[in-house]
Amino acid sequence: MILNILFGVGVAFFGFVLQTTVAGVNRKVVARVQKRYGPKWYQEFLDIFKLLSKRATTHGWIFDFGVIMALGGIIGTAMFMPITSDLVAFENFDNFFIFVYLIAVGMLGMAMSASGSGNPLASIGVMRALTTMLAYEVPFMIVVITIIKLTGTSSVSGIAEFQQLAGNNWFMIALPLGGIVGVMSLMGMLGKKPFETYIAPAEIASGPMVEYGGKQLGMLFIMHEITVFIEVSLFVHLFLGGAENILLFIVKYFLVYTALNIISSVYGRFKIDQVVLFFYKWPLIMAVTQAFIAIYLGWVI
Amino acid sequence: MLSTKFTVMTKEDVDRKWWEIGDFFRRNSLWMLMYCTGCCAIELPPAMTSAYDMERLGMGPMATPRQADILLVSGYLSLKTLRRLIYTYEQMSEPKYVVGLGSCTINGGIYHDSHAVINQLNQYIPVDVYVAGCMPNTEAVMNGFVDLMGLIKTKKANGWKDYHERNEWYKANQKFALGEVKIHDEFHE
Amino acid sequence: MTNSMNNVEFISNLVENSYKIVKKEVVDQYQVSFVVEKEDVHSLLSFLKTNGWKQLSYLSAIDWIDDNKFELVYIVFNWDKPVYIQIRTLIDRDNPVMNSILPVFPGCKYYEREAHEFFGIKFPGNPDFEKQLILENWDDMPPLRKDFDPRAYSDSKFAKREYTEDFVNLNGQKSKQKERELQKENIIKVRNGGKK
Amino acid sequence: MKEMKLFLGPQHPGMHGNASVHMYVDGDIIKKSFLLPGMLHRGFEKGMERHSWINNISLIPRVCVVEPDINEMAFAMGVEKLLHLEIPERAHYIRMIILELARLSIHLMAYGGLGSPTGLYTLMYHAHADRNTILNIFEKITGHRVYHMYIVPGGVRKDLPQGIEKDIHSFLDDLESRYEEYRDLGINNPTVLARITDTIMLPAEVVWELGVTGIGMRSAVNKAYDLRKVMPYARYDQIEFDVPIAGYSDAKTRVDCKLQEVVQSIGIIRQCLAKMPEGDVKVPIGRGQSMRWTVPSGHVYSAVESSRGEFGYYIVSDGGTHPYRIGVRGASYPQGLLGIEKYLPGTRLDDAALWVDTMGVCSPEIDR
Repeated sequence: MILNILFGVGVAFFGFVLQTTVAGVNRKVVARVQKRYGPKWYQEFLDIFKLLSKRATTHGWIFDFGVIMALGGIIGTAMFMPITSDLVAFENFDNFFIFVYLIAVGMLGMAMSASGSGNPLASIGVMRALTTMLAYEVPFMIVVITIIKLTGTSSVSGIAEFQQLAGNNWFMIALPLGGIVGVMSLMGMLGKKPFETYIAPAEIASGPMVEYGGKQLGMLFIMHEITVFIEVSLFVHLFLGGAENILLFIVKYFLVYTALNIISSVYGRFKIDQVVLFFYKWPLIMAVTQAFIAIYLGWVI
Repeated sequence: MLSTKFTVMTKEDVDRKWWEIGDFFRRNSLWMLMYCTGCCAIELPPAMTSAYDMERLGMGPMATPRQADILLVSGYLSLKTLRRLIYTYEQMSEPKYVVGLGSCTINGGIYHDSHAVINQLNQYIPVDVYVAGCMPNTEAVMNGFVDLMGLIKTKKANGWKDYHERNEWYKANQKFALGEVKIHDEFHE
Repeated sequence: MTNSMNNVEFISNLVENSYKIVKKEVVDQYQVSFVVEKEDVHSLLSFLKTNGWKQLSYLSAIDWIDDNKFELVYIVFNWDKPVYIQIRTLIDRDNPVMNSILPVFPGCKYYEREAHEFFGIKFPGNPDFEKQLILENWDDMPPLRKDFDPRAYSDSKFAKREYTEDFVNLNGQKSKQKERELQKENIIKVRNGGKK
Repeated sequence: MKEMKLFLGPQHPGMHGNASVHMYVDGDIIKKSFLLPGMLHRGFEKGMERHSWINNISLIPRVCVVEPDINEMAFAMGVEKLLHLEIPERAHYIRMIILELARLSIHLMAYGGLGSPTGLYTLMYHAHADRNTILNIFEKITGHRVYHMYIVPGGVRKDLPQGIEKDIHSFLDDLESRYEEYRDLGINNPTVLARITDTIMLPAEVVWELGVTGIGMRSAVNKAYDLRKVMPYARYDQIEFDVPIAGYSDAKTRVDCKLQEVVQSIGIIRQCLAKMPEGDVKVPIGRGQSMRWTVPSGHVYSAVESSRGEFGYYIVSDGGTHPYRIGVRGASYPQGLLGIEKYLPGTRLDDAALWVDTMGVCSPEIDR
């Protein structure tokens, strides 16, 4: 049992390191889109360790406990994440609903500590984060349930294996509408540009993270990196057929994240009501039609 | 051949070593507070964007004082802004640095005889780096930041420690110039 | 636009035959200024507004400290007949009171508030001309008056940077004028081909 | 819902400049808002009375930092009106080139500034990169990137350097070739479009009530009210250009007018470069030592069409070596200070930051 736990912590650490380097490289890619040289590739590491080296003010114990709970919850979720079909910490515990449930623990921790900070901008940011989460969860859930219905198992590595066995026929291609809904809700999950209303610096001064400085902000950055790792690798496993070996996983991971970053660098930011209206219009319709086609008519490419 | 004697590191040696490692990270990822207090702030957009790209030095604009390391006092400082500046400076998390842009922060510049502009910035908050010039060029601003990195490396950028040690002196100066540091309008009960 | 010279004539005889003008100056084809009594200002401004001068461009005061008077300036502009009209009136300096023109030009609310803050002119009729607008906790006389010295205020309140007087006294040195001329001839000689 | 008091305060990434907007917010809708000016007050008009006429040239451009040339132009025109002085023909054309280059630089900055509240940072980076080329051209002409002190009473400080036309032409052609790309990136971008249509509306009667001028007025009143057309100064009457107007003024139309003005300014600069005669560029405004130049007594108001509206200097001289009183009529005074109480209530919290860029407010102008 101890070995699995150690292995899980290793997976979480690997996720953090992988995502931070990929984010650093992406900052250079986005910089090139904006006609400039980006920072060093390991700039994200420097930022996080600089934040951890600074003293910070605290606003009461809920403010600090919330951050610890958020980071703990997210690391706990990341421990279950399968890297490749055989490289997984807890053999048959990598169920999809575990991830959905445990991510909520992390988000709740951050929301609690942000509203504990007493800054009105932070509470507005938290309200917006939860509404955006509500918005993108519904279509994403419908598509994932269709996938579970098709593959028969709800374990993430099982779904990945199903796609590999079916002649590497990824769900991204097999369920085209579902793939598009998956990309859109992934952008909502990561808070990429069109749906970045809850960290909108120009309106509510970087939303929930207004009152964080120093160590708390460093822990929140680590939590953010691991959350991105969870969400992007979930997308890779569900829609891009997982990976036989680590190298293929890293390549797929890098391609998905960079594509999202480039798309988001040429988009403005929606207002919060436009985000919800958008998600409940096109992605919902696509998800429902995809579910109907895939389950009842059985047309799967 | 001299054998290197292994000396037991005392408590403050270890702290100093950790502090130097922290300095390396603080030096390479300085975050600048997005607060244009005066007219030299017009040289910041070219510095931040593709023309001179501060992000190569690891620097970027940050929205709130809590997250920022550098407080940029860009240009002249009128009394009203000085009150808000003191609020902002005290909100920033330690170790924080102040960069004074323009000659108006050094000796009042072109507004030395004005009734609303202070003449010397480091009477009110500790300043680590001054960049002279009435509208210093963007290269001069970037050069000022590189000088600040050098100061951090050689552990001379400790204005924030100075603010703790001589707090009464600073508070007395602030009270003398501003008359009353607290802001009284219906928003600041 | 081209017939702007008679725009000025049009407006000047329009105003002259219905108001007592103390002084009229035509600056150039686009600007004319009238000095009127304090009581006529309101009616003249509303008269101009009905004739098309709908935009209040500027409102401020000038402190004539020698003859102990404040001079209030109202500049209105008409975009169809481009003529700037300055309406100026003199008011007493010791107890400066001038009725606000808020009903005529609502845009003058903050101009008057600023004039009160910098000159101390009272504008009854403007609801909040007493409130502070630009200066905060100002404890001295209104700053734009001529007898306020900002330099003294600045020296008294804000510490100046002391520069040490470390300069080298160069008086009484041997003048280097001769060497400079010698050098110049040398340069000219070398330039037109002579040997160094 | 209890009303919450919020700042779009002096320290806020959305606020370009340094003024504090106090908002009473109910949910996300702004109920009441007003501007607290004065953060950048430095006793400017008092300072101008203490400087002599020629000495003021160094102080004048520092009123508004984003566009310093219109101050120099208004001051120079005012002094020349008092002196009844005729400046050489070439100086007129050089002045027009400098003013139009300044208009291009501030329109690019405002268009790029649209990127930060709407989250489109790529637009901000591209626009500031182009603006930097203009600043480099200014550095070649006048010696300083931002404060030029180049347009002086009596003409222009010195002639254009050799070969500057090549730089200006190459910059204009480059900007014109990428104009469509700018439109697609910014105003035709679906997310930015969704953000800026039907927000911060400016009806025509508010324009007349507050005295809003410039793009705000032209996009609301649907008439070509541009000082360069209505009251042509400095040979604008010999240059063909048209003025973009629109009937309904919301954030999108104003940004659209700004972009069309960029195209017009490019045309103006090209015509000026072509029509520029040879000759000297400066006429001394007095005899003897420049610190003792005097200007005959008189009251004059000289106005210039800045990118934000009518920008005027009210100069009073009593015949001495110092101006007796100089009043600065900032173009963003009506639309900044007065306008915010009219068109912000009712919009959402996210649009408050849009107000600064589309309305073109420069806060040092409000509190001088």
